[in-house]
Amino acid sequence: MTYIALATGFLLILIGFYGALTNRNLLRMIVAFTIANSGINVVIIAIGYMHGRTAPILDATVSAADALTRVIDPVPQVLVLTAIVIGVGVAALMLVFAYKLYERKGTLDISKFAELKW
Amino acid sequence: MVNAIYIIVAALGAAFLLGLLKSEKRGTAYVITLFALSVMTWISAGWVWAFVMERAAPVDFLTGGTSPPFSINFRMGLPEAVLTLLASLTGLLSALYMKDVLCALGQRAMAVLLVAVMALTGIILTRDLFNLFVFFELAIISTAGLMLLSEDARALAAGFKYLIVSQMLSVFFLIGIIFAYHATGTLNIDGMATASLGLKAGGAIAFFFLFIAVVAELKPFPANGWGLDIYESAHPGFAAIFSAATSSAVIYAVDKLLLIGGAEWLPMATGIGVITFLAANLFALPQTNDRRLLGYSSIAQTGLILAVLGQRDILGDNVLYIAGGLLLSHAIAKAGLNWISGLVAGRELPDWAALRSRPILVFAFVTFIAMLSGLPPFPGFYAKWEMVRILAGEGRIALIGLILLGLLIEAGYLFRWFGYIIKREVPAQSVRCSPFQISAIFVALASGWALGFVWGELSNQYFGHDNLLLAIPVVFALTFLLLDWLPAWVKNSIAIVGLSLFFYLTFSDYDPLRMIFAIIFLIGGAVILLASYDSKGRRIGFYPATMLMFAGLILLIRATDTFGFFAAWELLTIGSYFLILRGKHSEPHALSYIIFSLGGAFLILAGFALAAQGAPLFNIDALAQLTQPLAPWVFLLLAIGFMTKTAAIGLHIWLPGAHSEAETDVSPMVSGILLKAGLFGLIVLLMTMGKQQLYGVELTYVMLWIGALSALLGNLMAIFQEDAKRLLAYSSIGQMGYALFGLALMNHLGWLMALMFVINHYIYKSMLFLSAGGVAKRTGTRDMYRMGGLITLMPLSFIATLIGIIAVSGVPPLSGFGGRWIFYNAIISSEYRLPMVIIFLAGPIAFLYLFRLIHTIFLGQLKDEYRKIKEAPFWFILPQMIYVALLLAFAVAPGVALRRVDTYLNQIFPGGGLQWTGTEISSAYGYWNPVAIMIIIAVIFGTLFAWLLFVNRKAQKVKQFNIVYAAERPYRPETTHFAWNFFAPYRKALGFLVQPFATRFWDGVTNTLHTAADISRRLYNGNGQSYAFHLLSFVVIAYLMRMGA
Amino acid sequence: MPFDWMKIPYSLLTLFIVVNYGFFLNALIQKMGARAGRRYGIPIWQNYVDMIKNYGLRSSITHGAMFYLGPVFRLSGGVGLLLFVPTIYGSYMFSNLSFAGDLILALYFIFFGTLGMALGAGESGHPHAAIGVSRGLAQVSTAELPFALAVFAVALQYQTLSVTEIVAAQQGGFLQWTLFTNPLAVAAAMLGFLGSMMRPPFDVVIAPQEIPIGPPTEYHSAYLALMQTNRAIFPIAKIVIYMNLFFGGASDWPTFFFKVFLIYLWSAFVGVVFPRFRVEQSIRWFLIWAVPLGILSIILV
Amino acid sequence: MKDELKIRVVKGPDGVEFEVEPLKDYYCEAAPTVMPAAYIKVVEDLFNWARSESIWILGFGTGCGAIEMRPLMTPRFDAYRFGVQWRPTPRQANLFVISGYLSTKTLKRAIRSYEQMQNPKYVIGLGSCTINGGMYWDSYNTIKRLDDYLPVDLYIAGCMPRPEALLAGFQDMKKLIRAGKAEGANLYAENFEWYKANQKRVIHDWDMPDYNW
Amino acid sequence: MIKRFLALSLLVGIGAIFVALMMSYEPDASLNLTARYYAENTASETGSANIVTAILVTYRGLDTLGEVTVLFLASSIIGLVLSLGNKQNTTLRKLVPVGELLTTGKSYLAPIIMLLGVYVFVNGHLTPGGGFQGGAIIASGMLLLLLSDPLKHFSHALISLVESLSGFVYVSLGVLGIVLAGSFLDNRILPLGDFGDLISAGAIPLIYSLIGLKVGAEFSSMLANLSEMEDLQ
Repeated sequence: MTYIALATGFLLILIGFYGALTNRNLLRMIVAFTIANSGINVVIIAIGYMHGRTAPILDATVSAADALTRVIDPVPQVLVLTAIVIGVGVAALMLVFAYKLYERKGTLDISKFAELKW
Repeated sequence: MVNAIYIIVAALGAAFLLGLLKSEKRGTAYVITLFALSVMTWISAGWVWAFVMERAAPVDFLTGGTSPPFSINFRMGLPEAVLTLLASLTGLLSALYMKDVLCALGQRAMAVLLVAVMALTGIILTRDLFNLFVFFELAIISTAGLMLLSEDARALAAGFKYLIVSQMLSVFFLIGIIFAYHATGTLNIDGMATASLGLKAGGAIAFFFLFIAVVAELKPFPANGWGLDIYESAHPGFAAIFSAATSSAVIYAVDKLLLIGGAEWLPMATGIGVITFLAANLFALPQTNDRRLLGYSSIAQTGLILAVLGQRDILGDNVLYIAGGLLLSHAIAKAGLNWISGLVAGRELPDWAALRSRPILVFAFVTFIAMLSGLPPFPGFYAKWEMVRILAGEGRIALIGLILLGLLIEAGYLFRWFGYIIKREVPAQSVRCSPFQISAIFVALASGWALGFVWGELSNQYFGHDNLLLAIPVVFALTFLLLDWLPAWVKNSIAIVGLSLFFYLTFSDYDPLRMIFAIIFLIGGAVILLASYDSKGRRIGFYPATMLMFAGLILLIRATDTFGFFAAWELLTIGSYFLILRGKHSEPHALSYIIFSLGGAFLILAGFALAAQGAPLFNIDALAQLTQPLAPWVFLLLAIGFMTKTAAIGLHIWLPGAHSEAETDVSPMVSGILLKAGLFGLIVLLMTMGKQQLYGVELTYVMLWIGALSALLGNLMAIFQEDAKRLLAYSSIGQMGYALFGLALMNHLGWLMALMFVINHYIYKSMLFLSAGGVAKRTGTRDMYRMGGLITLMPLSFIATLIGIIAVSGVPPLSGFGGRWIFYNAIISSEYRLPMVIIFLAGPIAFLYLFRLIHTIFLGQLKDEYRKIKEAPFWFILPQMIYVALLLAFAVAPGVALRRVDTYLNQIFPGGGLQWTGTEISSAYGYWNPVAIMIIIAVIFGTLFAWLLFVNRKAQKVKQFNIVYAAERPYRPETTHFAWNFFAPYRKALGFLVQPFATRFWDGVTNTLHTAADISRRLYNGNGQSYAFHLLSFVVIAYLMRMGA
Repeated sequence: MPFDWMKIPYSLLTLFIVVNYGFFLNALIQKMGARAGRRYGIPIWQNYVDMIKNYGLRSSITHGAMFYLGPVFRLSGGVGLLLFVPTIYGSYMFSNLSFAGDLILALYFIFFGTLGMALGAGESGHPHAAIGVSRGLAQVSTAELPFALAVFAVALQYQTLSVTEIVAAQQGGFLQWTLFTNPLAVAAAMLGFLGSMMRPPFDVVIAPQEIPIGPPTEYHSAYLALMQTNRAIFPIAKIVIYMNLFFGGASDWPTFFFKVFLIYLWSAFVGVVFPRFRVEQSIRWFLIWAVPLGILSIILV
Repeated sequence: MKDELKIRVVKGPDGVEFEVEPLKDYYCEAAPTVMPAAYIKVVEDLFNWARSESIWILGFGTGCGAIEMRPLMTPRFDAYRFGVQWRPTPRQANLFVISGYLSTKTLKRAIRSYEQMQNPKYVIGLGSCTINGGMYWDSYNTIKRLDDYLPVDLYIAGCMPRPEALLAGFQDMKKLIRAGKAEGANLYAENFEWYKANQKRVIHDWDMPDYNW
Repeated sequence: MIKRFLALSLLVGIGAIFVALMMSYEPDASLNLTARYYAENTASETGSANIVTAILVTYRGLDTLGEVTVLFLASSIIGLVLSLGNKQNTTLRKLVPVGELLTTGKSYLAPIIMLLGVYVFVNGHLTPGGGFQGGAIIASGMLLLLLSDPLKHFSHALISLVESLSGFVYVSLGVLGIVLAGSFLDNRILPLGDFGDLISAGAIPLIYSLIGLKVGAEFSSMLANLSEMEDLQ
């Protein structure tokens, strides 16, 4: 189970990277990165998963006393939350940049924005 | 002390607060921003104070009510305090600097700036891995945001490229974090370190990802194209933050990570660092855009620091001192340079000539590039010294070589740039700057010097070296910076008095050998400075440079340990470089001078470091105790280093240009005095280490050959010069060859001869350079064939030249003969026959160029345009006449100077000295009597002259065209003066010997470097996608290398 | 060897003898050259007459101070060179002023006159003078080389730089002469000797029809007379060094006259046989033929 | 006047312009003076003897007669044995042999060379052309009487005179010198104005100072 | 083609590293050191039922602060970019009128969505969800409003006020933690209350609500800005 999730996550990352490496369109690149981000989120969650356990919320079913044996690792969950938000922030930022770049040159082709080089 | 979290709080609070303000209230917003940054600065400064002055212990600050590893904690120690101070101060100054932009863009921009600085302090302070990631992301996003501050439209694309790369890095970082967490069960950095991540399953790969993600932020080669774009297009105020603060913070993050990874990852850090350092510096060579150049330099510097961090296994606690020195130097210098770049309108390097309108900015620029190049008295210098010392002690020679090579290349382009500033045409658009901007630069400047002092003190405290900024000669030299507003003649008087006074106060300190050098450096310098009275106005920059050179010279002979020696060596190199650069067309020559000198200096550094074997304080005399197999290598390095300064053949190509293009009163200084520094180095070297053998080759024997070839080829090349000062410069190469030869003979008389050459060469070369300089000043040209017939107009210059050439050529009765006589006596007892032949060949050749010098300038036909010129200025003539008197005196009584040295040399080479009976001087082989020679020649000459006067009493004085001309008359003086290509037949016969092989070789080296750099930097094709490719390749390659290792 | 006042008259005596012998020898060699061309040649006293005439010319011109001093330098160089070397071995009277210095002094003093003359010629402003000087310096710099090498080989051989001691070492039969103990050095020196005597094939310096007549183009009257006097002294002085170094010196005047004559004859002999070299040719000639001999002699000592 | 002798304005290295007048600035303007003989008779006699026994000829061939001078250096005639030599420069020569006809063009050079010789100096006119123009008596371009332009001490008649005649001429010249009668240089100095006037009459492009030192 | 091949080969390399990482992965059998601490002590130390929330707001509160700051930054930068655009030619687009269904639906749905958002972040310490989730839900409500009326202009001042004020209070609460409870972002500045109550777990609900407001405001501001940016074309 975990391995499948991990593999999925890694595959998503690789797909995202492949998309980012082969698509010249800025928006497609951004989407590709979003895919990669999802991939890493999957990986993080998968690492935290423990077979046969439940979410780390103490309620009627899981009391504070048996939390130790009943809940999965909460830390990756925390991390993934932060990672998602950061991913969103960066994605939004990239969109804005893409928009401004399009405004400037009327194209979304990344190879057209190579004035700075060497 | 204040909780370090308040640094974060202040920034964030202010940033959020800014949103509450109406968008019109930009002034208030700006004040709040400044206030927040000031608070951050103040808190960090408080901590720095606490750690430095009160020796406080590092403190952990907790969050979330639990202790680590279960919650995030901040740690404040000395490095953190210094770095947060650096980050927040840079932020504050940049905010000041960017006042206009920030106010124009409004509070959002200010908030972004605040968050950026906050993120950097967070990176520095946090001890939690994921928290580090968060701050990293904050830094990345705010960096991208701050790119919008730039007026450059291309900045957007640069920001986007950066985001692409950072997206990939985030992925790697997160993979690393989560697997590291999985392996160790903690996110705390210290926790991970104790859990030894690397040993856990998957730990190594997890760490690999962590490491790569953070290191990639340092813009390692080749995954750094995006960084350059940012540097090039960002607003300079922000580029300063990016370069100074961001790099520092990330480096510290790497340092923290290395704590987790442990020693096995250190080689990788070093490898990446060194490759980046070299590649970035190499690529910077063909760079013409100033900001991109700065970017390359920043990347290089961070690479260097990364490499140093990678050496922490052997650097131990010193890593703080070394990496800190390098880091702070880099940060201050880069911040300053970026700020300055905002004041310059043009983006090409030569446009920086605009700075000339503001000397303070030029001074700031010099300070900054000196800091970057690791020159004294800045922290980088101390760091460089200690680093090389320790590395050499551990036998990491290859690393030293690579680092020094990189430093040399960096110094090359930085000083080339400085050359543009000083020498290129001032562009139409002048420097515009507000008081805020100036003050930011000024703070950087002041802190640069202050840090120089601090590092000097630390060096004193930990390693027992002297603080260079407390050395009296250096202080004296630096005082001239403050006195630069005075008229030149006042400063000149102060300088002369200073030199003389220093000699008067210290002359009892020197042994006879050093006495000779002390006299030449101090008194000789004072005499040459007499000529400087001729210049009018304020002569900005001349005196600090001159006195810095003299400070270096005098510290050189006073140095007892290798550190002092090397520091003095670098000081005199810089001082003289500035001096040489003052010449009208000296830009390329000054550059090749500084590159060769620094190259030589680095060899010396390596040699000393190798010799010390890690000992912090190494006495020069202890060189004598070195044994095989180390000793010959040390000898080799030092000898080549010193021979660079004496312009031994092959390493000589910097000399002709540097000496001939220098100002009139500078040429004698650099030729008559500065060259002796190299000889002094050689003397010290040979005195302590004596003869050394490498693979069965006697090294002094090789030096003998080099000396002989220098003498021959230097003289030969001098023959074919049309430029008077160039001719003299080449002649110096030959003369130094003689001296080198004498030293390499390694016997009593050889050394005596070398010292005689030291004295003689000082006197006559100074005199000839002054004379030629005076003529050049009056005629406005240095081409000898354009002159001619000046004897009647400039009789005193003629007399000086005449006496000079008689002395140089060694014709009795003048003092040059003494040198030759000792020389013959020295070689007669030596076993080396073949090099002797070469040096024989060199002897008569000296005549050729000397005659040419005097003939084509003073004799022959006077040209139309020079019919009305006057004798050289009084202040040029005065020292020349002093030299004439000195030469005559020294010719009659060489014993005054030599006798004590002769006795002293008995300590080094017992026996084989001279006998001094009355006025006669004799050796085991021959004898001479200078007084008798002088009297006899004077009597014969006088008698004959009187006789001719009597016979010829009615001679009709005729004019220049009254010559027999095959029954015709001369057409014009230009066609009648036989001067150009004077020794054409000689060129036909022996011209093949003076093919510029060395020049071609070094040209080839630089061209290869340039071409290689120019081709390979096309890697950075500007396409963000390519940069992603680079990054992934970097990851894969690094992984493969890691696995391979 | 301390100085005493009697040295002065003794030196003047040497000078007197050598000047006269020089005038005689110059004329004799010239006459021998003429005879080789089937001419009768000049009267043996012709050089005296020429000198007197030149002193007797009524007018003279001067191009300036250095022009004036040139011949003085020249003759001082000749006289000094002669006096710095002991003429007759073992004789106090004719040891001249050699107490002032050794072989090295003599070697370097050779250039005194050359330099002064070159400067004087330079100030005359005549391009031919400058061309002559250029040629002369270029040629002499390589012609002196084999000589210097040979001299040093001799100094190494005898481990002294004192002329008297070198001569002393060669006493006891002609087989002790350097000529036989170190023939390579002598060969090198004698080839170099040709170059310094301004005779064919090495007389391109004064090439009379091409650059009439090189450095002294502008010299006349008393200047020329001084230089003529030098022409009498200088070759002899130089030959004395050769004689002392390579041919066992002379312990009395007849031997002196004979040896000097023979050495002088060597250059005259070559001179009448060979045509003229260009400068670069003679440079190459010395470097190819004479210098290797000198190097060999130094290495083999 | 030739361009190179015209007054020209030159700019010095300091930027100040000034005039250069070649004839004044580059040439000595002094006129020749009469040089007295040695004060003591015996000395002058000795000098005259030496002058006569050491005749240095200026080796310029000014006309076709020069062809007859070359054999004098050969073994057949060998003038050297009489103390006669050829010098390549006027400065060192005492005797100027005008060897045949003088065109006006060559006259200028002859005058210049003559003036550059040192006092005392002698002139021998070789061949009939120097006496009366000879076969060129009606040429517009040759001078007819050398004596009008330079003080001639001796003529050797003939067209051309044989080398033997030249040798005989030298011997006669020696006699003149020894007798103290060969004072052409002083004669020239005394009558400088007259000689110059004559010279300038035939030389139309006079482009040199009056006296060439 | 070459590019794709290069990309593929590089990714094969990266993938190989991933595979190596996966191969070495061994799932944990029991909670590790940190997780165990949280599982055991969260309830007693923070009084929060949702362990994730407790970690997020207190133990790793600094991360969260940073996270919020990331959004703040993003929205600030977007606003900055907008302000850089040339505002002169603000010509409004002619749009196809939105459908009746959407217009009506949104007026019913939007308040409920908003309310749901508030509920989610207020109960963050008890149930799954929290400030981020709630903020996102609020923002989705805003998105709905924007979809129904693309030309709608939100009050930037209000959004900005909410955004900044909540951020500022958040930071201030953190500082209060230092002052009152001894460390930054300590939730025990307020009484922990009864485990499982709405008003419990110290400052967690308060902070999480602030986060929810702030996130909602930030997302909204981003959306509004992006939409207005579109308008400018």
